[in-house]
Formats: sequence, C-alpha cells, structure tokens
Amino acid sequence: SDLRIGVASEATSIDPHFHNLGPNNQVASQIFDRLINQGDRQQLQPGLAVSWKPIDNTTWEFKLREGVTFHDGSPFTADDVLCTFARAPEVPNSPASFSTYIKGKTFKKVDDFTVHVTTDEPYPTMANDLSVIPVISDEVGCGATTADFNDGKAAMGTGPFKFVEYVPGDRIVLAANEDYWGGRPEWDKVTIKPIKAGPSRVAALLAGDVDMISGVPTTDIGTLKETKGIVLSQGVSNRVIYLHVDQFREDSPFVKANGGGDIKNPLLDQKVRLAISKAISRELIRDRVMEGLSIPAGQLLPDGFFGVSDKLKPEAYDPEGAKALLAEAGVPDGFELTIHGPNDRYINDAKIVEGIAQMLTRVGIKTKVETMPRSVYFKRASTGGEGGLPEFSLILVGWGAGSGEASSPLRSLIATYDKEKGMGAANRGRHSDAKVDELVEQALKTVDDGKRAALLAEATERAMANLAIIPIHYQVNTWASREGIVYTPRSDEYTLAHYARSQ
Amino acid sequence: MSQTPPVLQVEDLRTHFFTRAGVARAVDGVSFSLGRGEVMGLVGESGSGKTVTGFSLLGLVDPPGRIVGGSIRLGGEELIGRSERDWQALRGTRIAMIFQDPMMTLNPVLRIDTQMIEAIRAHAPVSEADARERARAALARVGIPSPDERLAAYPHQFSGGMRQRVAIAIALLNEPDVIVADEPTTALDVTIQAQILYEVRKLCAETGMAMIWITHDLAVVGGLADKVAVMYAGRIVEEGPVDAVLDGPLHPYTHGLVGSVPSQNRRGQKLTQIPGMAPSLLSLPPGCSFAPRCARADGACTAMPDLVAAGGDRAMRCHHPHQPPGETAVRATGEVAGETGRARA
Amino acid sequence: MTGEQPLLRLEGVSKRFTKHLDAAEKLVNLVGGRRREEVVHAVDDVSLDVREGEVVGLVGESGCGKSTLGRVVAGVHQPSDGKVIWRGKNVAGLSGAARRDALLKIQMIFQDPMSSLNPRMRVADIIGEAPRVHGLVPAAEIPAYVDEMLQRVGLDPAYKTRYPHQFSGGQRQRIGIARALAVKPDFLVCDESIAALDVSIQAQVLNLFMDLRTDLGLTYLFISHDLGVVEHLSDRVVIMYLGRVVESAPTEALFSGPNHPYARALLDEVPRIDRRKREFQPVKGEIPSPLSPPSGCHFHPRCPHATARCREEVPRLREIAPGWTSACHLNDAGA
Amino acid sequence: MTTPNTQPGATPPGGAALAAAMPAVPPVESPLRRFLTDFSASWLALLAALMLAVIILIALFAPWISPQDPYDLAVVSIFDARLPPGSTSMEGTTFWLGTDGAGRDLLSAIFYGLRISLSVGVMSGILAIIVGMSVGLAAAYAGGRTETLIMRVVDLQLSLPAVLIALILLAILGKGVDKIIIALVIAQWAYYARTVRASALVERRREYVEAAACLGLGHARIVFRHILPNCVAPLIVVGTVQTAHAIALEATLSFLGVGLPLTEPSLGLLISNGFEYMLSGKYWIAVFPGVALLLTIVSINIVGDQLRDVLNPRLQK
Amino acid sequence: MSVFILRRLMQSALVMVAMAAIVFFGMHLVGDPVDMFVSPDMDQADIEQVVRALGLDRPILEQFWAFVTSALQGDLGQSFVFGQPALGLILERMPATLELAFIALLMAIVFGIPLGLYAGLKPDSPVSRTIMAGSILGFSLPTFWVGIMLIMVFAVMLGWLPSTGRGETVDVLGVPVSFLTLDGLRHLILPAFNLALLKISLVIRLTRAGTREVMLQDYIKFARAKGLGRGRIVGVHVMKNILIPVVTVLGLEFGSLIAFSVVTETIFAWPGMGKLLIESIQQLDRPVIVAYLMMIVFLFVVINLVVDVLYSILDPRVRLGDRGA
Ligand SMILES: Nc1ncnc2c1ncn2[C@@H]1O[C@H](COP(=O)(O)OP(=O)(O)OP(=O)(O)O)[C@@H](O)[C@H]1O
Ligand SMILES: Nc1ncnc2c1ncn2[C@@H]1O[C@H](COP(=O)(O)OP(=O)(O)OP(=O)(O)O)[C@@H](O)[C@H]1O
Ligand SMILES: [Mg+2]
Ligand SMILES: [Mg+2]
Repeated sequence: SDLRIGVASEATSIDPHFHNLGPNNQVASQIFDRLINQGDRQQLQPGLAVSWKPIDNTTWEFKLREGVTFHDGSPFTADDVLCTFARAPEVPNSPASFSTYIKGKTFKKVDDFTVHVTTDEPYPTMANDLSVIPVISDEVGCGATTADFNDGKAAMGTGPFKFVEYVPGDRIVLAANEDYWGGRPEWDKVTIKPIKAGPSRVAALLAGDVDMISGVPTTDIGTLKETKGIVLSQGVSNRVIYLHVDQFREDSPFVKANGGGDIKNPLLDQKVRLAISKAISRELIRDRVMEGLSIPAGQLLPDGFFGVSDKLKPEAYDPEGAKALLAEAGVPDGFELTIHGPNDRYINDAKIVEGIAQMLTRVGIKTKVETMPRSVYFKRASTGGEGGLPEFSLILVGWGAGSGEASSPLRSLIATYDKEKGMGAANRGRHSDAKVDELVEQALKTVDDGKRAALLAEATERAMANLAIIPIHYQVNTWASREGIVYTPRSDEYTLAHYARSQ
Repeated sequence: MSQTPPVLQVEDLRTHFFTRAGVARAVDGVSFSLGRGEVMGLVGESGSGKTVTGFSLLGLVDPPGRIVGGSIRLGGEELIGRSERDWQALRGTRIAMIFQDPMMTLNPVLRIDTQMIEAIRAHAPVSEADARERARAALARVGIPSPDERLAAYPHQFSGGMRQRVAIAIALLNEPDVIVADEPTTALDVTIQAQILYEVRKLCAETGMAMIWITHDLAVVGGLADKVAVMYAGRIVEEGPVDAVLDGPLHPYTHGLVGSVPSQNRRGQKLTQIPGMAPSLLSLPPGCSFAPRCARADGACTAMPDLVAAGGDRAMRCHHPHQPPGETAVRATGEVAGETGRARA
Repeated sequence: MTGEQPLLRLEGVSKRFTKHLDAAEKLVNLVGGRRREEVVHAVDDVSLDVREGEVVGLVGESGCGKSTLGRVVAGVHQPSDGKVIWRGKNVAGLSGAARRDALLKIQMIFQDPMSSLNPRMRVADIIGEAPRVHGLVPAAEIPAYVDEMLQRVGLDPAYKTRYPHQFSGGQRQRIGIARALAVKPDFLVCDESIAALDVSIQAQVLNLFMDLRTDLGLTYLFISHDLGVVEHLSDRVVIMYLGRVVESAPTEALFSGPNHPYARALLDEVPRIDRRKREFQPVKGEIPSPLSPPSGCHFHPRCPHATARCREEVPRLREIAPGWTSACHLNDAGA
Repeated sequence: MTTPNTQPGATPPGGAALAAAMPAVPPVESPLRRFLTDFSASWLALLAALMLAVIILIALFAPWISPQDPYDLAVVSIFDARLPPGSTSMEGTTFWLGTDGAGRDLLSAIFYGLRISLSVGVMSGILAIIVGMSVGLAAAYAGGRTETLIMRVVDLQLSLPAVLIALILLAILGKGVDKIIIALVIAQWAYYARTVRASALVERRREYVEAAACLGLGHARIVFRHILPNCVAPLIVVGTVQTAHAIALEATLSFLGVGLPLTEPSLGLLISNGFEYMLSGKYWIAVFPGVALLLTIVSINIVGDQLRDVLNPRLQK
Repeated sequence: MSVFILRRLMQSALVMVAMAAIVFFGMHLVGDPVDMFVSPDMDQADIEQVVRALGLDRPILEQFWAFVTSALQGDLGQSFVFGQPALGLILERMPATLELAFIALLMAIVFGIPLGLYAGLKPDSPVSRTIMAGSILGFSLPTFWVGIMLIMVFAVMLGWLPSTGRGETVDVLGVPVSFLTLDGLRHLILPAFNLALLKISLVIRLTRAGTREVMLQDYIKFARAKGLGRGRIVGVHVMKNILIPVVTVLGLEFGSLIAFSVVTETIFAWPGMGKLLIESIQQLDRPVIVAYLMMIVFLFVVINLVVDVLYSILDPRVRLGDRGA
C-alpha cells in the first residue's frame, strides 16, 4: 500500500551529507542507515553496527552488521563506513557539513566487519556523534556529487526505502526496500510532499490528498481531534524553548528605566531573572497559546533524556513572589524592557513572546515586543550589537538536542562563550560560570555513562539555579493521519515512513 | 424638378433627447422634400440640430434620443416606425451618410477593402471577388489614384482628404437614392475641399443621387447646392433655392447669417452681427426661438410662427420677415443682389 | 517703406524641429543602418516686415508653418535661424527687462477658445495674473483693471469670478483677448482666432478686432485659412506654402490678380458666397509631407506650369511690383 | 422696436454696441456642485463613499472608540485568547467580535488595524504622489533626453510588478511601518509619474500654456499654477485605486511574512494570523478582519471607479 | 523594428546590471545566511569554515566582482541552501510557474472578454451592473485570502478538487506539463483560478471601457450607416479595436501573473519559482534571490518585447521604430 505524507519543510537535497538539516536528515533516514540508529526518543539502537564499545580510553570498536546489502544489491562492508566518514565533512558547497561530528576521529578498518575509531582524548559521546551520519555506498556514493544524489544515480543506501524520484519543490518518492535487514517496510510506495503553510497541510489531509501530515498547527488540533477519520499522534520533542538573558552588559540596549532613561542592567541580578521566571505562567502558555501542546520546562531537556536532572521542576507561576523579588533587587516599580523573538521559527513563537510580555508587564516590567523573521533575527541576536556582540536584552530561542544528550545544550548555550574551545557557541546571554564550565568539560571527557550523566545533571542544576537561561517549555509535536494509520512520535521531530503503521 | 415625385419627403420630423437635465428638442418639426439629383444645403449654427436631422433620416438616433414624431418617406415608403432590421436593410443601400471628421469615420484597425467589401456584402449575396471589384471601381470613381494598392491599405496611411474620399466611395457603393453628408469638408484644407466639392458635384450629376449637404459655411452651399434650408434651434426657419435665399434672405436669422460673411461686405467695414448666442435646446423661449436675438421681434413673436410659403419655392418661419429685394430683384443676378445686401448692412 | 522703421522685422527666420537619433539608432548606423534625423522645416527662411498699425494676413494650407511663424513672432519659439527684430532691436540680443517688455508687447490670440484658457482659473485671475506678476499695475488696482479689460472686450465685469467653462465660445475668445490686452501689447498675433467659432459669433469677434485696432492702434499678424476673413481685415496678405513665403502683396492687388500659381489656385478655388456654381478646377494633389518636401520649388508637383527648373532651383522671393513680392520662376521668364 | 429681454441682467452695462451684443451666460453651477451631483448619480458609489467615510473616521478615532487598547500588554491577556464573538472577558468587558490568539479584542484590533492599513496606504500614496508628480512633471516639462531617460526608468519600473518590487525591497529593508511605506512608495511612484506626465503632456500642448509663456510667466509658475492643477483629476483617480492597491499589497506582504511586525497588526496581518485558524472553526479571527479589509478596499475602489467616470470628460454626458 | 529591439536590449542590459547591483548589495545588508544554515551543534570553527567555503568572508566588492564575472559567463552563482547553480534551480521550477500563469491568462480571456463585452454593450442593464460589481470585488479581494477560501470550499468542504500540489505531469518537448492529464488538470484549476481572478476583473473592466469608448466612435456609427448588422459591428469592428488594448495589457499582465504566483504558489504548495523565491527570502539564499531577479527582469524584457511586437501586428497604426523618443 502507499503512503503520502505532507511535511512542513522541504529537503534541499538527497545527498545525505550535503546539509546537516532536519528535513534532509529526515529523508536520509529513510534511504540510508547509520551505524547507530536513533529510536523514537533518540535512544541509540543498533543500525549498521551491531555493537560498539570503548576498547581503551581513546578507541572505540564498532562491529558491523553482516549480510546487509545496498539497494543495488552490493554488500555492505567496512569500506563503505570508511569512505562515508571521509566524504561527509568534505562535500563541496555544503552550508553545514557533518564535520563537527567527525573531526578529531581516526577511522580504521580492522576487518570487513570491524572498525576502530580513535581520538586524542577520551570521547564519551562517540556513539551519539556517529548516530547522525548516514552511511553511503563506497562504489556509487563516495565519489558522487550532490547532483548525482539528487537525480538518483548515487542515492543508494541500505535503508528501509529506495529512492525513486525527487521533484524539487513538489515531492520525493520512495519505494520499499524488499531486502531491508530490519524487515520489509509496510509501505510499497511513499510520497513525501512539502506543504509549507500549516492550514494548507491540514486542508490537504482533510481533502484526502495526503494520508499523514507532520507539524499540525496547534490551532487546528482541536478541530482535527473532533474530525472523524483523522487520528493524532503526539510526542514531546527534544526542543526546549527558553529565554536568553543579557548577563554581560552594564547597560543593556533594550532595558530602560521607567520613562525611558538609562539604567544599570537589572538582568545581571539573579533575583530579577528569577522574578521573570516566576512571572511567567508556563501553564497559561501551554493552555492558551499552545493548545495544551507543550510541557512546562525547568531545564534543558525533557525528563527521560540522558543527563537530565530529576530534581529540577518548572518554576511555578508566582507573580507576587516576582514582585517581591523585584523589590528586593532594588527595582520595585520594575523597568522597561523589549523582548525579541522570531516569528517563523518555532511553534507559535511570536505568540509566546507576546504572552510572556503580557505577563512581565503585569508584574511591573513594562515590556514591548518585537518579532522578526528568523533570517533577520538570528544574525541580530548573535552578532547584531556593538562589536559583534548579541544585540538584544531578552530573547526567545529554542534548542533541539540533536544527539539527545544534555551535553549538547550545556555546551552550546550555558558554557562560557569561547571560540577557541568551541564552547558556548550559541550562548547569546553570555552567561558565564566557571564551575559549570568545569563540570561540562569534565563530563565531556567521562566515558562512563553513569558518571557522565551525574556530572551533566549537576551542571544543569547549577546553571538553572543561577538562571543562566529561563526555560519555558518543551514543544510537543503533533502528527495527524487518516484513520487506519498511526504514527509513533519522534522526539527529534522527524517524520519517517517506517514509523507509520497501518492498523 | 418639383414635377417629379420627391425621393425624400420629410414632414414634421421631431427628434428629442431625453436627458437628465430635461428634454432637448434637437429636431422639432422639420419638413422638407428632395427631388432626384437635387442637392440641398442644410445650414445653421452649431447645435441647431443639423446632425441629428441627418441621423434621424437613417434611423441612427441613439438613446437618450428618439424620433418622437413626423414622417420620413423615402421613394414614397414611410420609414418611421420600421423595425431595426428594416432600417438596417435601407442604410447604405437606399440612403447613406458621410461624416464630418474623416479621421474618425474609418475603423483604424481594419483595411480599406474589408470596410468596403463588408458594406456590399451586408446587402447582397455578392462574391468576395465581385465585391472587391466594385470597391475598386468606387475608389476610382472618387478620384483615388491606383485603387488596387489602396484597397489593401489601412486608413492611417491616407491623408484626410483621401480618407474622406474613401468614405464617399463607401457611401456610393450601393448607389443609394439619398446621401446625407454631414459637414464632410469642414475638417479639410481649402484646396482639398475644393477637390471634394468638385467630385461630389460631378457624381451627383452622373448618378442622379439626391444629397443633403450639412454645413455651416454659406459659401460652400452657394457653390454646391440647388436649394438651401436654414435651421435654427431645431427648426427650419427658411428654405428655398440657393440664389434666392442668399441674395434675398427673408428671415432675420438668415439675413444676419448672410450679412456676417466677410466677403459679402466691403473690406474693413463692420460686419452685421447677430447678437447673443444660440439658445439652449433645453429651455427654448415660447414662440419664435430666435426672438431674443432678433431686432425685429415684438409681442407677436411669443407665438410660434408657421413655416409659410413665400413664393418662388421659398418658405420661411417669421412674423416679421425682411422684404424680398423687390419683385423684380428676386430673380436678379447674384451681382445685383449682392449689392443690395451690402447696402442694407 | 525705406527709412521708416518697421515695427517688426523678420530676417531669414527659420524654425526646424529635429528628432535626434538616440543611442540605439546611432549604433545601428555604425553597423551600416541608414537612420536619419527627422527634420521638419516648419518655417524656412522667412523675411517679413510689419509696419506699425498694419494688419498682415497670413494664409496657407494646414501644416505650412503659419502657427509656427506666429509663435516665433510671439516669442514662444526661438527661431533656429534668423533674427526677429522688434522696433529695430534683435529680440535674441535683449535680456532682462528689455526682453520681457519686447515679449509682452507681442501677444497671441489662439484658435481654440476652450483650450486657450486655463479651466482651473477664474476669469479675474486669467486676466489679472500677468499684469500682477510683472507689476504692470499696482496690486490694489488689479480688480479695477480687470474690470476695465472685460469691459473693453464687451464682457460684463460681473462675470469675472466665473470659470471659463461657464462661458460660450465667443465669450471665451473675448476673455482670451482681454488677457492679451491686459499686458498692453502693441502687436497681436491672431492664430486662426475665429476659426472655431460659430458663424454668427465670428462676426462679433471680427468686429471686436477691428474696434480694437482703431481704439488702440494695434498691429496684427492675422493668421487664417479663411480667405474671406483675411481679405476683409488685412492691409497686406502673405501666402505660405510648406514653410516658405510664396507671395506677399497688398490685399487689393492680390485679390485682383495673384501672381504665384499657388496663390492663384488658392484664391480661385475657394468657394465664396458671392461666386456660386462656378466650375471648379481644383489644384491636384495634396500638400506634401514637410518631412520630405519636394526639391526646388515646393509647389512644383502640383503646379500646372512647372518646368524642369522648378524641380531643381528654389525660387527666390522678388519684388514684382512695389510692395508686392512673389517667389516663382515664371516671373523670370516673363521678365 | 422692443427687444424682449427674456434674460434680465444678461446685458452688461457699458454702453458700447459690443456690450449690447453680449449673450446670456449659462446659469452658474459651481464645479464642486456639479461634481457632487454627478458623483451621487450612482447610489452604489454614494454608499461606498459613506462607508469609506465611516471607515476613515474609525481609523482616525480608533484609540478613542475602541473598547480596548490592543497594544497595551497590561490590558490584553492571553487568558482571553480565542474567545468567540460576544464572550465576556475576565474583567467583564464584552468582545463583540471575539478575541484573537493573543487575547486581543478583535473589534479593537480591527479598528487599530484599519488605522495602520489606511495610514500605510495613504502615507505611501501621498509620498508616491509627491515623488511621482515631481518626476512626471519634470519629464513632461523638460522634454527631450531628460524626459526619455525618466520615462524609460518609469516604464521599466512599471514592467516589474509592484508585489515583486516590494517583496525584494522588504527582504532588503526588513519589517516595519516605515519600511513598508518606503517599499510601497518605490513600488508605486511610477504609476503617478506616468499619469502626471501623460496629462501634463496633454496640458502642455494646450494653448493656455502657450499663452502663459507669451505673457512672460516663469517656468515654475507655469508648471505649478497652470499645468499641475489640470493634472489633478486623473491623479485623484489613480490615487484612489492605488491606495486600495497599496492596502491590499501591504496585506499580501504581511501575509507572506515580510510586511509589518506582529506588534503592529494591520488588517493584513490580522488576516494572516487568522489564516492559522482557518480550519479550526475559529472563523472570526480571520473572517472579521477579512471583511473589514474587503469593505475598505471595495469601497475605495467603487469610489475610485465613480470618480473616474465623473472626472473623465469623455464619458461625461 | 531592429532599432527598436536593439534599443530595448540596451535598456534591458542596463536594468539588469543595475538590478543585480542593487539587489546584490542590498541583500548583503540583511541577516547572515550562515546563521540560517548551520546546525546548532556546530562550533565557531566549523561555522567559520562554512563562511569561508561560501566565500562570505571576502570583501563585498570582491564578492560582487566575482559574481559579475561569472554572471557574464552565464553562472549566477550557487544556491547556499541547495548547493546547486541558482539559475538551474530556477529554470527547473519555471515550467510549473509558466504553466500556472498561462492557464490563468487563458481563464482571464475566456471569462473576462465576453463578460466585459456584455457589460460594455449594455452598460445600464442589471446584469452588467452585477458583472461590474463582481469585478470590483474580484479586483479588491486579496489573492491570498481568496486562495484560502478556495481551498476551504472546493477542497475541504466539497472535496471536489485537490487542495495543494501539482498533479501528474507528462513531458512535452522535455518540459513537464500537467494540463494534459486529468489529475494534473484537477490540481491546476484552483491555483490557476486564484491567480486569474484579479486578471478576469481587469479584463472585464478593460473590455467594458474599451467597448464603451469604441461604441461612441464615429466609425461605429459609420459602420451602422453602411447597414451592417450588430453582429458584424460588435464581432469585427468593436472586437478588433478592444482586442488591441486587452492583448497588450494582458501580455504585460502575464508578468504580474508570474509575480503574483509567489502568493498562489505559497498557498497551494505549487512547486514553482515563486515559492522558491519566498523560501529563498526566508532562508536568505542570496544567490537564488539575485538570480531570480535577473531571470525575472530578463523574462519581463522578453515579454514586453513580444507584447510590443504583437501590438504592432495587431494595431496597424503603430510602427515600432518610432517609439521611445
Ligand atoms: N446624445 C445626445 N444627448 C443629448 N442631447 C443631444 C445628443 N446629441 C445631440 N443632442 C442635442 O441635439 C442638439 C443638436 O445637435 P446636432 O449635433 O444635431 O447639432 P449640429 O447642428 O449638427 O451642430 P454642429 O454644427 O456643431 O455639428 C444639440 O444641441 C444637443 O444638445
Ligand atoms: N513642436 C513641434 N515639434 C515638431 N514638429 C512641429 C512642432 N510644431 C509644428 N511642427 C510641424 O511643423 C509644421 C508646421 O506646423 P504649423 O503648426 O506651423 O502649421 P500651420 O500652418 O499652423 O497648420 P494649421 O493650419 O494646421 O494650423 C507641421 O508639419 C508640424 O507637424
Ligand atoms: Mg453636427
Ligand atoms: Mg496652426
């Protein structure tokens, strides 16, 4: 039987290494396997590797699956793995390659089905890193250009589906891989159609033009729930929506005294940040903005992910407490603030910003809202200010942990901004806490999972206590399908045909 | 001429325009008759109803206008009250019309042959080739050189004079009994006008067509017409043979009109002028509509004068006409009449 | 004529309208195209004297350059060649106030009484604007001055708050005349000023012109294609053909026997109320395009007497009797 | 001989024979009056004009007549989000047209939206008219190469659709009322330039301009006092239609996400936001702003249409 | 004519250069494309590597110069997002857009001319008034709003037509077209109608105005005086005259159809180049935006040229060489 899927965003290429981008990875995940595949909650599962383990402090051993063939029938061996990791960081014109996950690693073929990976220092997240890189065929794939993949010549993997057709802007067609090592998938033919506008996507489902859609707009969930013949699947995402707070400037450009005069940046004070956090009713945002489709957040990843703390709970809504804290911090009458956010990036992003602004205003922080398309927003948020510093004072951002580990957000969002070390790359509030840095660095060298998880949790707790960022919620993603099809929601928000099952 | 039955007999023709501002009596009781081969000049000020009279004769009055009464008999047949289909069959075959502005009367995007052939084939089942031949002949007849090439041309490739000739040729195509020519030379240059007048006269003489030549130029009427009708505010105020009317106008309006032509006067002298201006057709004074501008008007003029015969095929509509220039002078030569006219001025 | 300085003298005045080539056309020419600039010789080497108080009639067919000449005289166009001499001074050489005065002394009366009045201005402004702008009349006296002008042309000053569209054609023409008179001109160029008027109104305006001439001693250049009007009004008649003057003669002389074949054709073939039912023998052909005028004598293709010489050589205007000039080779043959 | 003077007062004083010849002057009908009667000939146009007047009043007085200030975050509460028409808020005010996704009273949002949409349309219209008019007049009056050059630019600009121009400009400029006005002006000035030039060319050839030159009046005076006032009628017609266009264009751009920022919700943005609710049964969020936008544009267009008929001398009866 | 074409080409070349420069420099003022592409896990060194690879670290003038030199060789740069030649991306999507625009144009003619003619011939009849009122509505409705409504009514509520996407295509001369298959046609109807609505109104108004004006002309009266029937007068004399403005305007409007397809394509997920543009703007894919503009300007130049030639064929009064001065 056939499956037609309407997805929100379009893959820009069939080349799995061209662009490390959600929609591309999503398509690649269906044609290609990784050494280690990620499950619905990004748990690591054997893929083309049946087992992996560190054999010493700096070497990991991967045992490969035997008897796997590519779509053209050729057998899968260690050569394919080696050539894959050689090609992946080197794709020409790539706007974002996978080199982050590959650099510093040396791959060695031990035998046809054993590969050793060595690093200079202990490297605990080896498996996570290698779980994002699709493996291509040595013969047809490694020497191929991106264009060869797009027209299908090189689009040859070991995955559950075979490539059939790619019409840019319109559709990608896949067919079942009869010989898939994990068992023949249920769908003979899969058509993936990009339908960008939410209502259009819903309309396409209602009109029966597609069988399933991803990214159901929150606004339509109520209706779809009541529509006969439509079923919804919902699952929490690895994406946390949070506020970055300017914590490095004495005079923050978008913070003003009441009446518009200059003021020493009150956001530097932990009490003020806590007041802000208390002033925000995450439940209200969930209920009124997200149509119930968010989970109030108290840290960087939802419960159940690796390295999260079980002590952290979402800050409770407490406007009185917030006012008290403001008074304690010496700004009893509040101040003026502009909050910035994107309007085309996250689910209901602009509305969340507006809701937050309303709530802050109610505790006395007179807040203005400015939202903009992400094309403008991110540059300004990262480097738009004087001296290439972040421009804004309080911003709404989101972070999805691609590897499904707390180290990802800790390293990028919380750790002190440090170009050399590659830390704090997305730390737009420039929060800096040496202790946290130390914990994170230590964790990144700890191979033992249990110890590492504890270190990460501790770092998270410390950062949250300091309100390095103010988490708002985790997104909950919704898929809708016609009756008879169920989708197993994935926390990485991918829509994969083999996660859809007919009943 | 008055012996043969007239080709066209118009009686008490009334065409009114029902506008938002009121009823404009553009033509209000016009009567005249036209014999075979006869050329009648229809003169009058702008807005006096000349064109509307012409349109009425072809049944071409568009809303808000309507022929409200009277009779038009063409070769004895009554036209008023006919259906649009009947009119259509008549137009172009029995009665044709030429318009003032030669730049505007030909469709700019159709070739001359198209416009000519359709005029023939609208009325008779003629083959394309025959129709073309007739069109060619018609062009040749109005003095257009190398008519074969000209047939394939577009109107903009012709000068004004040539276009007017083409329009005349089209009017002639089906050899109608009557042609209504609405100021066809006013927009043309003097020398071109002379050429056209020359050809039109020749054609009328050759074919025996009757013609109504609408103009406000008395000189043209003098040169072309057999008889003349002077219109004022929708009515014919004086009618008669050309020489008689121009040399001895009876109606004060005609009198003023003739007197205001410079060449009728001695150089440098003041011209006779008709005071005031033409009245609005929407609010005509009761009685004689010329009365407000007339030096001779008195109380009697509040009653509408009838069109009365004044001898010698003449008729006029006035309570206080000028005297004809003496019983003997009526038939006098233009020279003498001219002198008397001037003396009076 | 000798000794007495003419009020206005034109010396070899030409006016050309040129359509220049643009870059693309020049480029085409470079690669062998043959694009030429289009030049219209609207007025071609015209010399003319007008004495004070004289009425000169200017006749000719459409497009022969009458209006252009009129505009050059009135200073609306600058001549491409030649001089316009006003009271002995070359207008082009004047500057500042002197130039403005010379300009104001020559005024124009236009053909179309509707389009020659600004429809958005009240009569009082139309007439009063120029005197006020130029300070000819003290600002306080402008209203009275406008009244005076209106009365002069026979209009009730009570109408001065109205707009042009509220007047009839004849009245509008009077407003146009009043506007010209308001700057106290000596010379009026009347370009077909009565052509658009109704028959019965024409006489009113013509009479007004004649009255103004006697009352104010105005000089006229009277442009018209109506020979009857020209004959009635003018002391002297100038006949133009395709930008050139072909004949210039005192009115009586010209109308009794024109010399140039074109003048003869014009005078003979035009219908006149006092000459009825004559057999027409019209000039053949139409006026050629001024873009590519015939060689030699412009009239030769239509002229019944044309010779080989007429095709090649441009005839010069020469005096055939005192005050009477004509440009025709036939005169040489006779002489 | 008695001359029946049927029109008393028609004969002006001033005993000259000429004056006696004066004909009567047609009864005075002021241009404005004539315009008004002609305009009201169509009841539809009258209705549209009335509606437009109401809309403009609403836009002008939005802050005073709106039940709520939809920008005041202290008043707006997401507690009240997406309430259907006629609901009452926590504080007890009634939302006659319901609320939007952020809890704004839709009626107030529409009033304020009208204000923004109209001011964007009108401001850009006025600026574009000023630019276009100057350029068009300059072209027509200067003539020659200057004119050719200017008109080439105008032609080229006109051959590129306004949406595209605005879209690209906004991609460059970013969001904001000022930005969108700039974009609309750049996208639309050429229409006015062409219109003004066309009518100025006609006017320039009119004899009254020649008469003005003959009277020694200066260029500036001729251009601004004589030519310009006569080019206004077509400008008004184009202006109304273009204003309607500008409003629709702004809505479209906002819909495409490049127009106004969320915090300054024009009608277009309200609809665009409501678009999300299209299938959710919360029809009012998109439909009411849509109807407001529609009424605005339609009434401007009808008025413009009638103006065209009334001001076009060729169709005048 | 050749001069005319040459003149046009020279002007167009100038515009394209100007356009390229403005857009190129303009686009560099906003945002940072790299922010749009990089994956969150990348560190600064990786990001800088991308910046270098895309050539964005070089001075802007140098980038422009590189762009111009390769543009002259027909290479308008590589898409950041797709890593393919920008021009190729656009050309790939062009047939879909052109097809949509063509069908919309066709609809405009098929619906617009008869309705406009009727309204022009009987300006005072109630039917005509209704047509005109309808056309004002069609004129005023924002395209995007109508699009949504069309989907709502015809796809969702009635289920007659598919809501989004392009249907089955077949290749004609190597170009995929969808109007030859039933499925393709069904997919085409709604977006094409959405796009056409404005133009239908425009054609109605244009035809009506033209008809009214032509009907008042002397030559129509003269044709009637020749005794021609109403059919011939309307069918030949009126039609030929109004077709001239309608065809020219429609030709030029074809360009605006392509422009407005940006909106329609976004709503109907039609895989054309308008959708590509919007997405490229959102993702700051500068090379594609610049290439799209160059392409569009070029397309418009061609369209205008064709329209002018068409105009001169239709209208015998026009001689192309004479225009432009
Ligand atoms: N379509 C119309 N609607 C209303 N009134 C009309 C219409 N056509 C003509 N008239 C009226 O009929 C009167 C006569 O017009 P007509 O065109 O016959 O005058 P004319 O004598 O031919 O004038 P001209 O010398 O200017 O051609 C005009 O005064 C005008 O008011
Ligand atoms: N501004 C101009 N630009 C180009 N050519 C012009 C211009 N003005 C006049 N011409 C040309 O100059 C020639 C003479 O024109 P002019 O108006 O002087 O003729 P005219 O004798 O007044 O004709 P008419 O009797 O029709 O008024 C015409 O061929 C005309 O086309
Ligand atoms: Mg008439
Ligand atoms: Mg002239």
